[in-house]
Amino acid sequence: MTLDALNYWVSFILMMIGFFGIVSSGNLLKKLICLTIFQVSALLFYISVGYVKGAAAPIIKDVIIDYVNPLPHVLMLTAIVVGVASMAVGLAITVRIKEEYGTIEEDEIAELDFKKHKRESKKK
Amino acid sequence: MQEIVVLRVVVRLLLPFILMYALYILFHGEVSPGGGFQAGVIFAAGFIAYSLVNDLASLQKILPHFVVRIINALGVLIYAGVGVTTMFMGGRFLGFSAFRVLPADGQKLGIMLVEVGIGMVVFSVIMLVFYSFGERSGDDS
Amino acid sequence: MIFANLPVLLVIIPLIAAAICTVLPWKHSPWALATFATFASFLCICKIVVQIYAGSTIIYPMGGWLAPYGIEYRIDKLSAIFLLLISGVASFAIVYGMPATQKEVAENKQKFFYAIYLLCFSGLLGVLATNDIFNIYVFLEISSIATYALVAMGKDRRALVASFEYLILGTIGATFFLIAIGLVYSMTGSLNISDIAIKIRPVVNTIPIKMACAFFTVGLALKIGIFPLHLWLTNSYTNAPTFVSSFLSGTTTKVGVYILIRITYGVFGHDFSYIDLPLGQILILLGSVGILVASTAAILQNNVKRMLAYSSVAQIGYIILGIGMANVPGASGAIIQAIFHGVSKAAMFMAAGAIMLSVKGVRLEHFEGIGRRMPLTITAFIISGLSLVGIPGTAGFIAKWYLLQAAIASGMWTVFAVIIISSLLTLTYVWKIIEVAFFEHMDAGRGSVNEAPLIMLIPMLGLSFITIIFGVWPVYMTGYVSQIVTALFGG
Amino acid sequence: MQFDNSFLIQFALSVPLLAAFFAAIIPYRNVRDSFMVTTSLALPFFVFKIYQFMVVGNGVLEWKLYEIIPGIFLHFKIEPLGLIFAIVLAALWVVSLVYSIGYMRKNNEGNLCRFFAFFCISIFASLGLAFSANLVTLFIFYELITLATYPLVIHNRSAESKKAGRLYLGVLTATSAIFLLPAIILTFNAAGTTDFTVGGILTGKIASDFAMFIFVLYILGTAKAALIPLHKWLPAAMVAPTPVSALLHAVAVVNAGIFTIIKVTVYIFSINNLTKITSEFGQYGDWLLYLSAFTLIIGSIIALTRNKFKELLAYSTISQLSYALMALAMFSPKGLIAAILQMVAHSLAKIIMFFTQGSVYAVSHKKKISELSGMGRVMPYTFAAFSVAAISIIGLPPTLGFLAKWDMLEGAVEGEQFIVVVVIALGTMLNAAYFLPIIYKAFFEKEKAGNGIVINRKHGEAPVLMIISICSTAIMVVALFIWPEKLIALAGMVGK
Repeated sequence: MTLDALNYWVSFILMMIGFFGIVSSGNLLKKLICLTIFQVSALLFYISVGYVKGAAAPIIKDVIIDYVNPLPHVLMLTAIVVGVASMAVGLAITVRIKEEYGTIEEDEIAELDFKKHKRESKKK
Repeated sequence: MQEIVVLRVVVRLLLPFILMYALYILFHGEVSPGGGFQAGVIFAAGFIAYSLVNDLASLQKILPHFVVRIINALGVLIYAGVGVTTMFMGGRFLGFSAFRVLPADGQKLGIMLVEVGIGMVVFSVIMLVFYSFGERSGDDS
Repeated sequence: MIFANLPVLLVIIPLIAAAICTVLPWKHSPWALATFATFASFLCICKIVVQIYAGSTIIYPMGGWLAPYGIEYRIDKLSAIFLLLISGVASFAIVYGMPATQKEVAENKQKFFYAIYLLCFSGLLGVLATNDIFNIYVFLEISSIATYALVAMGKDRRALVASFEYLILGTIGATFFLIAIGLVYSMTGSLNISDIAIKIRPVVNTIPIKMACAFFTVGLALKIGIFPLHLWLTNSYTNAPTFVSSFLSGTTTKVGVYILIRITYGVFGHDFSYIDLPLGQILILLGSVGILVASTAAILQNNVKRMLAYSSVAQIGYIILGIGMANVPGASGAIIQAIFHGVSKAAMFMAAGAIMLSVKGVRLEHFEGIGRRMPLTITAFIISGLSLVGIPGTAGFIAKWYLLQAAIASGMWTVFAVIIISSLLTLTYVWKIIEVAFFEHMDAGRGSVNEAPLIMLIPMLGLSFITIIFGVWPVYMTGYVSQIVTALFGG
Repeated sequence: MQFDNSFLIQFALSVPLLAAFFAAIIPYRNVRDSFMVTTSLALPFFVFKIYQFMVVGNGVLEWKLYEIIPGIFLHFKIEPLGLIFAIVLAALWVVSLVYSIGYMRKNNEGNLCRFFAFFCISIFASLGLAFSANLVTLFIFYELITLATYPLVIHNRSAESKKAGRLYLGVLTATSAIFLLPAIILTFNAAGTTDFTVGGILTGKIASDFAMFIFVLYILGTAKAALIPLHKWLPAAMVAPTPVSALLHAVAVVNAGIFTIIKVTVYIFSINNLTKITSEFGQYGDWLLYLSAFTLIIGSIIALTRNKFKELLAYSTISQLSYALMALAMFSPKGLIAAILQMVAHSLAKIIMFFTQGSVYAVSHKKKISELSGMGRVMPYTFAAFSVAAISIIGLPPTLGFLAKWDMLEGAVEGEQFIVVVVIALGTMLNAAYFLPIIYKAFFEKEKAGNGIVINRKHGEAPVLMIISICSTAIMVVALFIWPEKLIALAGMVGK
């Protein structure tokens, strides 16, 4: 293992951090933040794939030099948009949950749901 | 709300430049870094800055909610419409070469129109997000 | 001239309509526009299917840029049949959805509701039409994000939690998918599926490709709702608005199945994915366990919508079994099962929704005596239910027949037994509803319960009759599917 | 141009459907009943035509519809065994329809449209089963019979009937899904076809232990034949109105079971092949023989202990069906003929017995054997017919049952299966032991007052419609003893 692969290691470590956060945190907002970290690791991964050592940014100049592969950047631009969109929906849902339940802690929500469920089945 | 004169003045001063810069990024996007996405966000940032120093109501007087929504729809329509137009001009969907005799010119024009559409969509979406959160009566927090 | 552009029209018609939908001021106009757009797409697809049935694959380079540099739309027999499924179910569902949505979604939100639906629809069609793997990711996310929003519009507040859950898991799945694309791209330098399929051959046995295969499968498993990852599915189908659950049950998971087939068979090759890698064994194991567990869970449910959701998980298990066995009858069975599970489950959710609207509840006791008050609705429910069971004369039987053939061909007697036993379990929960509907008397306190309006009846009866028609005359379908499968197995 | 006679099959199949259609749409009782009966009369006519065409004219009748599964067609073809089943169906359908009309009127039952519609659909399904040319067609109609008779079983919708219906449906569909369908699929895979072919399609295709396995699956899958571990549905289904019980136990359902087993034995495995296969397993190869003998004895013994008339008949049915299976399990040509004759004889006799029970219930609401004292003098025609049926079931001349038992014994002696001889003797004694007391009670015992039994002889004989159907069936039983040649000839053609 050399430092060449450092980017990939970092991206996978980030990914695991995000993943761990999603699973372990009970707060919906924290979950979303970790989800973003998780997604961003994929961005880093792509950029590393497209990177060429010592090459310039892919903008046309008069002097021809090595460019890094622009395609992953373009792809990631789209991926960022997708990420932002899902983040927006996630935040909106979180706001609505806060309004309906009065909390965004997962265990409290589960408890409220359970109570409601019990009430419903008792009514029957 | 406390009046902060410095902020008001600075924002008022900066606002035209912010909008101008957004337009620059939009129309210069095909030869330098930039494009519809960035332009839209910067354009929206200008308006948001305005509402931060004044208040939401005064912004909505200039830019009502439904106008933003129409801009949003219009943006998508421009984007898709350009594609469809090329279709009617005998090309493929988004085949801008059909616009002009020289394919390169056609591409230039097509990309520009599409970028305008994207800019409008991004701008309006950001504004919509801002509005719909701002309009909620925040009784908690 | 315009006919040459059909592959892209079918995607952008709903997209444009979605934009217009958000600004329409009149009461029913968003629904009318959504219906129009759905049907327009459906007609485009019908035209395409007619072309494809004659034997040609339709290739459409976006903007005139040829593959592998440009994005290419490519519709072959496999994608055509799924396109037909999605747009068909959507056409039926959108007609059905009007009265239901009228009652379940607030008046001022309806135009957004339909706009989001159209986005979702357009995304699903895009996944099927495109031949660019990154494009698949984007369309998949468009449809998924729209789906989260749709689910969150459910009346009950539990819909919000379900939607959030779905969002988290769906996004994780999508990110896995994204990483897999990155790995494949780094090894082959291409994003065009047909191109990758060729360029991947020399490097297929490298670690990144194996990793990519794993990431693809896990990501798609989350999107499809394969057994241990099915939690979001049951919750969101249960709590989503009626129209949404009937639309989703027929479409989203099926698109995931399509991608799984396309990638594991079409790109990696079935011998690599299922023989060199232990993917087949894993899928078969998950499928079998999933079928048994989810069917049992469905029997234990008291909420009919939740029962149907669990039944979906079980039925997806069959599809996975068929894919995992990786032989000709298995793949045919999986495709037929995917199509007709979509059709019949949509009809069942529609019927359950119609009953829910008139009885104001969807628990088992609300179904008491429904057989007399809403005979046509319950007929649609039963016919589709019997198709799930696999009674001869319904399309479900054909799927089971192929799956059993596949189990024999690969000598998997456990799978054989699982399929047989689970059809009995399926019968049990379908029967539970039939019994309650016909042989219990309705509470006098229920008030007047009438048959669903015609606009809801026609779609669900239509869908359920489709399962019968293709169960009684399956030859065209089986012939078509066998062509698909031969192509997949490189015949 | 060659004249295509497949229209005979189409007409025959459409008759019960037409009757069902009339039953479902006509709301007026008299009009509906007359339409149904008139329509039903067409079925014997068409079946007779088919008989003429096939046996006298030596023609082949088949009707191939279309591919239901790749490689398998929905296909009807008439062969002697199916023809015999169809003849029984045609004759008994008319009779039982007339009887049911009388019964339902007498008892003022409701929901008649649905009742008669499903009644006719059951007949349609059985007819389809009789004519089916391959296993998949047979399977479809086998399931259709179950589904179509289910609403009949739960006709009166009490909690008890619902429970019985669940058992009925559960046992029949579960066994057919778990055993029969896999057996069919395995057969298809091994032989590449599911067409019924003379000489057997599995002959020489698979190893004998695998063949045995498939055979076991077939037997277990056909729960309609009511072998003992799978017999529970039959007594449970007794909650249905009597015409339904008659239909289930004499005409459609149990016969469908026996028919399926015979058909599979003859046309999938072939008798000779099965003899070879079973001989390889030594004495374990005869498991079907032992199982049916066991069912025969146990069924009879249980019947002896029952006081409810219908339950007695149900267990008697279980044991009678085992006669046919035991005869078949000898795997000899003689045994085959005996099995077919037993199927016919039992149908005719058992339907009379159910009719008797129904008539008694209709006029006096008596359900128990112990209450029958003196009824024979009140209802002389009914009980005369019952006596004929009892004699046939016990196996004495001058009835068809005697011929069946005779052939069975002959076959047993030829094949040196002495256990069969012993079992038949024992079974005959048991049959006599539970039927003769009924006849004795009905004709010679004085009705006892007290003990909750009210003497009421005013009800008199059953309505004339019911008497006509009972007596005509009884005449058939005797007539077939006197002129059995055609039937035996037809049975002899099976598998040749």
